[in-house]
Amino acid sequence: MGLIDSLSQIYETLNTDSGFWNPLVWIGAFVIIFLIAYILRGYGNKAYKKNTEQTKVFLSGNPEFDDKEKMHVKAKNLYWGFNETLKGVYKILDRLHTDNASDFILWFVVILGIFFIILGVL
Amino acid sequence: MSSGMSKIVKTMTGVTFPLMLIFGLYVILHGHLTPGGGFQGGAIVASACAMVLIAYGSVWTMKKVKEKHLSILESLGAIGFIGVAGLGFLFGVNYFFNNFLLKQDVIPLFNNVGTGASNINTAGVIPLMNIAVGLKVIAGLFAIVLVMAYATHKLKGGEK
Amino acid sequence: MFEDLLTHAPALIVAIPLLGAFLTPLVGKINDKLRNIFAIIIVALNSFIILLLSYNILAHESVKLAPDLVKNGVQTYIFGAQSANYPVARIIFEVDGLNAYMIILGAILPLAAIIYSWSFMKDETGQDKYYTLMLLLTAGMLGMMMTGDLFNFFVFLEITSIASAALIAYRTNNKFSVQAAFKYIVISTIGALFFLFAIAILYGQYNALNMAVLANSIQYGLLEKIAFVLFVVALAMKAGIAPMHMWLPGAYGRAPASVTLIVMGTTLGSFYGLLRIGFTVYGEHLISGTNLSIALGWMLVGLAILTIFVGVLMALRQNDFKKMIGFAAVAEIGYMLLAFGAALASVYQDTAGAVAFSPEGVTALRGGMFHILNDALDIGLLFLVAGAIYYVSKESSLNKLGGLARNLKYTTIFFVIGMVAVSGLPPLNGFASKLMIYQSTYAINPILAIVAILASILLLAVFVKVFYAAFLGPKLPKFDKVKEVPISMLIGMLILACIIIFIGLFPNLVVENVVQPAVDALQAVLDNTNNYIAAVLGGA
Amino acid sequence: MLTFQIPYLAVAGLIIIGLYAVLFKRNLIKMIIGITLIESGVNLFLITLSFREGSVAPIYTADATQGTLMSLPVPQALTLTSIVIGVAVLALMLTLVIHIYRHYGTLDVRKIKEDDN
Repeated sequence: MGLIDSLSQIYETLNTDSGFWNPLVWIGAFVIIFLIAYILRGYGNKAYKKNTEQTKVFLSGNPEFDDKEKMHVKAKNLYWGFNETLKGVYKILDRLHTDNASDFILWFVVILGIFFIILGVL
Repeated sequence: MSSGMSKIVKTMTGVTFPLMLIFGLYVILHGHLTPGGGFQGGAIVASACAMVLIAYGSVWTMKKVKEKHLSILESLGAIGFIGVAGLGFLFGVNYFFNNFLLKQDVIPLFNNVGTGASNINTAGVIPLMNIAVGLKVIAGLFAIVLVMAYATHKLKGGEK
Repeated sequence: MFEDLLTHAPALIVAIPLLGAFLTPLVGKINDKLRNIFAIIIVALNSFIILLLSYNILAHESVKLAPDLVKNGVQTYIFGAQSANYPVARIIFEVDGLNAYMIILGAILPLAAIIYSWSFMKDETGQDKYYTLMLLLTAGMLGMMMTGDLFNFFVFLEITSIASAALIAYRTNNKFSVQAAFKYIVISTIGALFFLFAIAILYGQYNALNMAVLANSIQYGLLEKIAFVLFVVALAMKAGIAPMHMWLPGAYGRAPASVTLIVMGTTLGSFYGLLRIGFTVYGEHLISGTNLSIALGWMLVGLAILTIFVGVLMALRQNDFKKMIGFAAVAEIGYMLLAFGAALASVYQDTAGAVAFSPEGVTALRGGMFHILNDALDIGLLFLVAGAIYYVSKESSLNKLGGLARNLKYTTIFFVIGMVAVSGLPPLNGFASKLMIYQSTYAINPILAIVAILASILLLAVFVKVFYAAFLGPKLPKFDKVKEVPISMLIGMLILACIIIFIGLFPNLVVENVVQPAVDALQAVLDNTNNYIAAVLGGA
Repeated sequence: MLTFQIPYLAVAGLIIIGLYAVLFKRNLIKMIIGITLIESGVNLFLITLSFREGSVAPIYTADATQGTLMSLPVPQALTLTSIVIGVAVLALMLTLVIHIYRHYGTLDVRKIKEDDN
């Protein structure tokens, strides 16, 4: 028995006790789905006109700025809603991340204490 | 700008520097016989150099000794150490850090191990390694002190 | 033919980068290009020897290159006194399945980093020292992953801390990198000192420093408990487990990208130390199916959940690309800890008194172990991409980036590969290991799996944010002149991407042949004769 | 017997004082002093472990015959290694502090933080 025993071992399925995972089968399925989608796409309407309204970016009816910087949604504005909802959590997290070496060591001492207590009891 | 301390300090440094140097080299060479060794002796020599640095000022010393040369010396020391360790592959029982001079008939001079408590050739390659380490420590520690002194000098000297 | 080379391989793997490190400044005096080629040759040679050694240990008996060297899956290399009469006058390097698995990281990461550095570091001063420190860091990392001696482990730990702190502060004109380096050296020194304190306690009790010798004779009294806590917490801080992770994003984020790659290797080396101490040195008492192992397992699971959540939530909030990946790396470490903690909690004692991992526990071990490799590759690739973006734009804040996909074709492809892999989307490697973790933790407690999957989704959201903010969007006028990064950086990324795709496509091949021996080495603690211990005490 | 405990008390004292300095001092140099105090504590602990009652230093001289009780040499070697590492770490930390001072003009952690924001 070698490292690669037979060719079949290369594409064998990964078994995890209640499930399995074989990327090659998955990719095969994906290729088939892609082909079907491509065929369906072939039935689409080809009669659009270039360089007209039809090919322009649709921004919910808003006009497009010439300044490209203004058009790009910046990273800090992404997930605004998520940040807003979890404001309370982030307030705590930000307060903990003081970025101060003494506090890092303080956490180290705290965790040491917790481990001592738990292992001391057991 | 006249750098350094007073004339008295400079003269006394000139008197004591060679003595400290010799003592440091003694500690390096006798590392396998008496307390001490490459690091300790190297630290003594480096502190002698640091004394010169303080007495004469960092600018003067920087002119005499280039940090570049120190780093080459340091590399040579480290290569010497690993080289001696690596020679163990070639001689005797063949392993890394093999003390190949010890009792293995490679060089007959080094065969008499343990006889004569004050001879240098009684511990195989250990004196060689001590010399290599000593070289590295002298160069490394002095380079650290020198660069730090120079950096603080530049800080005071109006860069900020 | 490889017999001689393999006999000395464990020593050579540390010696070659060390020698290279000290030769580099001398070669650098001659010519800059020559020095770069020299560094690449040294690392490539080292990687070759590492892979040979790993192959020789991991491969099945009949295809080993030098079967005589490996006894029961363990190869030992003795420095100093060859006879066992002087147990303290020698240091032993022991390479078993777990070590052989870990040093594969030491083969891949430095190679990619050094090749990447050629162009990435082209305009910086002091490159001689950069290459010296990189090779020193590589040597330290590999030594950490192979040594069988606790004090030697401490020495290598310190070598890596010093070298990596110096490298994190490499761009000294940036005040943030100097600060990050200072914080890193403070926490790693204190961690290492407490580690040394624990070593001293064990030495005072047992008069031994070798892990196998200690494991053979260790009791579980008060002093050993204290030493254990010090070991675990010190290494956990070095491995970046919440709430002691806070140094990690700063250190990862402020270092040059190629440095981060190897610093990450040392972080995983600390994680390896955690496994070695838990499963080998204290294995007999810890992995026992008693209340102790279950409580400890659940405690680790709790820390893991905290680590995952803090990492992911903070990553979502960051606007600095590299810091964001740093927090994502924290979350990934949480996944490993989750797997190992769950495995520990699943240890049980059957009615006959025999101790065993439950089947889910074994899957968790496999998943966690597999995830170590995957995490290093995925996060490493993302860091290299972040470095490439910094290289072309001199900008690490995502707020100022945009539309780079139009100019950086290949880099974008590499980013997408990294993003898909790290957030556990099929078909790349992250999915395979995370699937194993999900399934095993689901069997142990469904809530754990739900948390893990949720965090994985958030991780995808993190990188989609980067993808949108940095790569998509209209072409910004200030990036008009941006060109694709130089070829050496592309090669560095390509190496990692190819391995990611390979592992992604053939997960079973890797799990069965590479991960399984490492898991077996961990499970050996339950056998009557632990090979790791027997290799030192039995022979010689 | 109590005299043998004194070094251990000193170890505990050094480590606790060092930790206090690292945790509560806002000056970077004082933090570094705290770290070196912890290091001294650990080194003292190692050295204390090597001592056996009535032993001499482990050096072979003309006086020390075969039967002389010597203290263990291994912890001393370990301590030496740890001291060497300590020197390197100390030098690196001081270098970084010099750089921090050059950027901020202060060593106070709070002022550095204000400067960042």
